[in-house]
Amino acid sequence: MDSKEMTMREALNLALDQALEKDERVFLLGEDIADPGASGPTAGLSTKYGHDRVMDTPISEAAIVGAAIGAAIDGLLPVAEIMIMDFIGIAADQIINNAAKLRFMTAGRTTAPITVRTQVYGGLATGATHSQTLEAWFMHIPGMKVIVPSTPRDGKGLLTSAIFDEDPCLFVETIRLQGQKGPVPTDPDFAIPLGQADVKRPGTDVTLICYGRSVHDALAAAATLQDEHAVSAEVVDLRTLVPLDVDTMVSSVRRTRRAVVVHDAVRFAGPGAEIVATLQAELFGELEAPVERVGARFVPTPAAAALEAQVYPSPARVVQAAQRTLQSAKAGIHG
Amino acid sequence: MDSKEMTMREALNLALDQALEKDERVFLLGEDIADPGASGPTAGLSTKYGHDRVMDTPISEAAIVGAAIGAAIDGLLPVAEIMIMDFIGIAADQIINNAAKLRFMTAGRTTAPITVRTQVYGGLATGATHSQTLEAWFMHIPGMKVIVPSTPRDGKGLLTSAIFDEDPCLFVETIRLQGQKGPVPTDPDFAIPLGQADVKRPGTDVTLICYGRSVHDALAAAATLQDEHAVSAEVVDLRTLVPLDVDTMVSSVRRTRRAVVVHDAVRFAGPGAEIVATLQAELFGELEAPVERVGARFVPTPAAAALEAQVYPSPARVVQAAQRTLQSAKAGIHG
Amino acid sequence: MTRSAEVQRRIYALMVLMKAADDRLSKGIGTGEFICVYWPSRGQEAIAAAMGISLRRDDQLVTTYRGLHDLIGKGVPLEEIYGEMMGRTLGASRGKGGTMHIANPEAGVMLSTGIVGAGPPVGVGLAMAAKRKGLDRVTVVSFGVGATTTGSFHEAANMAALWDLPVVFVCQNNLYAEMTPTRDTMKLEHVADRAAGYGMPGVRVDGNDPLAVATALDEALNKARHGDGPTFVECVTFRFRGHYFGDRMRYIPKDQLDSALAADPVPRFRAHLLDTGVATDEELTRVEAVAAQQVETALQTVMSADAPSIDELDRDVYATPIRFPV
Amino acid sequence: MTRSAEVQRRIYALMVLMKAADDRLSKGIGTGEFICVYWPSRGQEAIAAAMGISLRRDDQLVTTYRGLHDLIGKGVPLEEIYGEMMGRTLGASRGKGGTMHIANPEAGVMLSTGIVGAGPPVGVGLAMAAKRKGLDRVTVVSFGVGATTTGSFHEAANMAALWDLPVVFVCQNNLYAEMTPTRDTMKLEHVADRAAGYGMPGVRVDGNDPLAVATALDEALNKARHGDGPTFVECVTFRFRGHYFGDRMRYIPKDQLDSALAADPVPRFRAHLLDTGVATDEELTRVEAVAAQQVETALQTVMSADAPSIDELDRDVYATPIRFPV
Ligand SMILES: Cc1ncc(C[n+]2csc(CCOP(=O)(O)OP(=O)(O)O)c2C)c(N)n1
Ligand SMILES: Cc1ncc(C[n+]2csc(CCOP(=O)(O)OP(=O)(O)O)c2C)c(N)n1
Ligand SMILES: [Mg+2]
Ligand SMILES: [Mg+2]
Repeated sequence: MDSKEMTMREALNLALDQALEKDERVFLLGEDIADPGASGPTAGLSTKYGHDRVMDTPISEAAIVGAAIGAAIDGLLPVAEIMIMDFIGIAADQIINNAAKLRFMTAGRTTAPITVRTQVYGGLATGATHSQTLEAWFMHIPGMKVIVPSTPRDGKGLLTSAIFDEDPCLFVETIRLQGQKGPVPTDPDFAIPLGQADVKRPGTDVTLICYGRSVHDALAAAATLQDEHAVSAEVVDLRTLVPLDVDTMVSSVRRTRRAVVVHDAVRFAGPGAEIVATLQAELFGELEAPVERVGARFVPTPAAAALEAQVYPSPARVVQAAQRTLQSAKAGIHG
Repeated sequence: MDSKEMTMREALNLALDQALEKDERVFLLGEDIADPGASGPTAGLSTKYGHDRVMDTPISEAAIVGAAIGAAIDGLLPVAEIMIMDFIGIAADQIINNAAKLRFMTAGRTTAPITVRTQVYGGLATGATHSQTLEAWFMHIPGMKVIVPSTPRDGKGLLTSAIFDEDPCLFVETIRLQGQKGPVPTDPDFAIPLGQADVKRPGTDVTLICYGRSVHDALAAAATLQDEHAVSAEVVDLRTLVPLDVDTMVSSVRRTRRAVVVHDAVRFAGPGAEIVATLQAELFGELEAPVERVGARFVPTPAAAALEAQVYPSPARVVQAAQRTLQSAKAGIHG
Repeated sequence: MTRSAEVQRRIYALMVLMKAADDRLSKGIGTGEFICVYWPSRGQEAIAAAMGISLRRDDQLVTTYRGLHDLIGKGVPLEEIYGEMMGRTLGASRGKGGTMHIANPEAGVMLSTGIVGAGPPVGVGLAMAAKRKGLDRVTVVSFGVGATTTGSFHEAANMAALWDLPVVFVCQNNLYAEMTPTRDTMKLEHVADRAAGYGMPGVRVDGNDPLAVATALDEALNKARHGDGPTFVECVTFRFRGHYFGDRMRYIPKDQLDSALAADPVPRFRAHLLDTGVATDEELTRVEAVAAQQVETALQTVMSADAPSIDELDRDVYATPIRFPV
Repeated sequence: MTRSAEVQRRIYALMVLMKAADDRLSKGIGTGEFICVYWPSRGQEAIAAAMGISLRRDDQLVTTYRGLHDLIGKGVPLEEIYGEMMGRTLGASRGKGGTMHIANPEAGVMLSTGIVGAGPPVGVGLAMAAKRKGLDRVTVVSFGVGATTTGSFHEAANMAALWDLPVVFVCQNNLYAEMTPTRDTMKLEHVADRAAGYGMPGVRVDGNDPLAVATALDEALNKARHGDGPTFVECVTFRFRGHYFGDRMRYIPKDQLDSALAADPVPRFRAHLLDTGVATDEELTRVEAVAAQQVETALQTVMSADAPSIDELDRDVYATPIRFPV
């Protein structure tokens, strides 16, 4: 397959572009997504497809998602943007009570195959209301799918799947990844099925389970573990949290007998909790150490850069957690 | 302490009544909470204290909570009601971005010690948008406290603590418990500290960890386990999810070496996941079986009563899960 | 606008069917014959009947939990409605959705919502779809005054006006939101005056007069259909049985209820038909008997239908069942 | 209403201080001297200066991320503002909140919010508190036009009007919401006309004329203070540096920007003061020099202050630290 080096932002743009190109049911709506104001993954698209396919909206998150739902009920494939994930609370009611439930509540007579793109803003010193990582909320809502890509290739392939998926999808982008580059298949038909984790680095001693930005922490940690500690870490990128690829993650940990879950969401009651709970059930008696979790500290995100840097996972914290699993002693809960 | 038999509804009413009586900073606001329309825990209070202390509002969940926050910043102690928990998405932004974060974001210069009372409506055949149990969302938000009482006594004691607590509290009531009776201390000073689990029944073979309505499923299951299977189950009622009383739950499971977590929230990415993740870390190598979870099925709640009855935990499902932990074999994840 | 005798008789037939359907539920639940949760529409029939004759079949409706009358007006078969309310396989959603969540896209009923205010944004999206597809279909969003105090309504109204969308907001002003008089929830005397704040026309009509409602609707529909944007139509009415079935209505002053009952739209329109010679007493009595019979038949069909089987539980959660989580 | 020379000079001093504070940030970030996130208020000084002289110290302010001018007007020390923006211990929140989240209750600044529309409900609650306490204090909620399309604004405006709360909604209409012209976000031409939909007065003033703004504010404050409820005050202005610092403003037509710059409220008010003989060029030049000096001193104090220590992280999450979870 033909492949081109591009940033995550460009890869997402390409996915949107090709979706708009090949299927006229697709349209985009959100705040500041049209030209000349747009600067994110939607830049250029309104110029190419017109402002009725790439629509700027008022600041009305609830109605943006609600309108997307209405259009989807009528057979369209809307991609709604919630600019920053911290604002998703405003649209939460439409997501959980309409989008996620319509198929069930109407026994399939109406469905809302919307895609909600949103972006985690953490790491920019913008403070607590512009830094949250809230995918755990939507994992807990039956009917929703939840996708968090880590590379430009995955971004393109997963966004394409999300747009054409028959279920409502929450697609979580990460601002700190938007500028990162990688090879991306240019074929418009390239898609990555939802629910398939990806082993980003094979290994034998410990499994690092991650998704989104944390994949890069895990890969950096794996390199350090190999180089400095002669530990072979396998990096499993979940790619989607719902559906969750339990098989891939369990079979990896069955081999390595040690696992660390890493994510930017706060650890307490976060996505990692579900993963740990699943692993301890599936692999009871087969683990050499408790499953470790590395997540954001349980505090509102501080604005001052020096403080903020202490909050999120880092390769160093992942290395430490992996080492704890290798000591095979009982680990504390405050990792 | 003087004690009176009363329903949960009456106990909550008494807590509100005494709070209004003893502290003029306390006031209530919400939809249909004033007389003559009120029928829940607020009934009678506007008649006693006036409509400026027990205020009916428009249907405006975001502004109800936002207004409570404003009043709390100014030193009052508002108790806001979100009639049914499914509507809390509408107020989610105010809860997570203002209430939970103000103390931190202003380094303590402003705080929002509000209490948000809400009610889980499941079990009434009202369908998927009037049945959700969403406390997991707010556990995941640093700055919030989360309280779910199971008995009239706890309801009164915990609500009193919540109202006067210096932090924002989400207080989750359960419609199926409102009519249940029990002894309640009438002393206005009676309060149950937040963060203390309660052993509702001592036992030695397996620990049933639960809160809210599930406590009654667990107690019924414990009775069955004792009577029909000669198994001694300890029932630990968490009472608050944040703060979470890790010590009580860990020390119980350390003794019994087996645990089942039970809640009405859907199991996937639910409160139980965090509890399991904590237990497996704290008690690695000390457990005889994987920690079991019994939660609601991962589906939107069906309306038809016969279907709905299949969704929530039941004493029978708790008994089965407990028995699985006692077989000491590897248990599946689909319990 | 004068309506033909035939249209007027159709209106009455719809009103009577709505009333009969409500009466029968009330009787059945009241006597313990069956159980279901229900938000009665009795008293609001004129509005729904006017929608019934003014909307085309391809026009769309978004309504609420208090939707019995609206659904009947839009042509949803009674079996589907009763079936859904009573949790039977022949319900609109095989009993999975329940009273508050009935949809029937073939009849144009795209959404019923239990969340106050959640309908208008979805109506906006449906209208956007019509516009994108070049259809001259209109989406009517029906709700109460209470809904107009939600942020969701505001965002949707603003968008509909901004984009000249083919939407008609039909506000069934029954003077209460649950147990709270709606005058205690807004400063404005007339909710129709909210429309000005969006730059859209707002009209207020007697919601107990189906002809007045139909006239207002026709104008609004016509505007919407021709690209001239949304209208807010306030229809003043009353709910005779309170908020939910079983509501004791202690919060409603007796004289208010009495005068509302005296303005009952069904006998009032009956009298109008007789007075104007559009129909004879005999004819109308026959219409009423037919309606009662139709309701009874539907009820009996529903009562003898099955409850949904357990395997419905995991169906329709996702398009394709996903192994985990379930 | 005519203002005394002293008041007019105070207004100018405030405007100049706001401008200098903004200019210095712009220069410092632009040259790489320091780093901070910042939503510039340059161009909107007249509104904030009018608030500065019209509000009592015990009146309260709820503002937004674009709050530099508002905060200065309400009397928040510059060190606290700069300190917070640059993440230093002497910031209003010791650097924990950041640019968007500055509060200083002693000066009456109760909330700055980064969530568009989240302020009005909180303002309503503050006003409810004043009413309950029998205080004649007013709460001013300041925001942009973009905020008026949020549901949150709607719910709050409805409540404020309903309960005759002592609130003034000050809408700083700078014609854009981020990169989107606000005329593309609403059908109404004038956002002040939204007020009618709540049953509250809406007025529109030249937001580049501090005397006009002050007159409108005084009337609104007076009404609010005397129990006559809220007012919506639209102040038409412009933001000269775009949405955030670094915004290239490619989406702003050149002639629009040019004519906005030509209407810059600071030189305009300066000219007014000279023309009307309220002050001499020398006096005003001195005021400007003082402002620049004050800004420079504040900046240097902030730049030499510490970043917050790591133990700030777990402080102020809860009133009393809770052992778990942390
Ligand atoms: C968001 C939300 N808040 C509260 C409720 C509870 N509730 C159900 S109906 C209702 C009153 C609605 O009044 P109105 O809009 O006038 O409609 P009506 O019931 O009179 O038809 C309320 C408060 C709800 N369903 N959704
Ligand atoms: C709820 C929400 N949606 C979107 C944003 C992103 N955002 C920040 S400022 C802004 C524009 C606000 O425009 P306006 O209200 O006119 O205020 P101005 O910035 O012009 O002062 C947007 C969309 C946000 N902060 N909050
Ligand atoms: Mg009503
Ligand atoms: Mg603006």
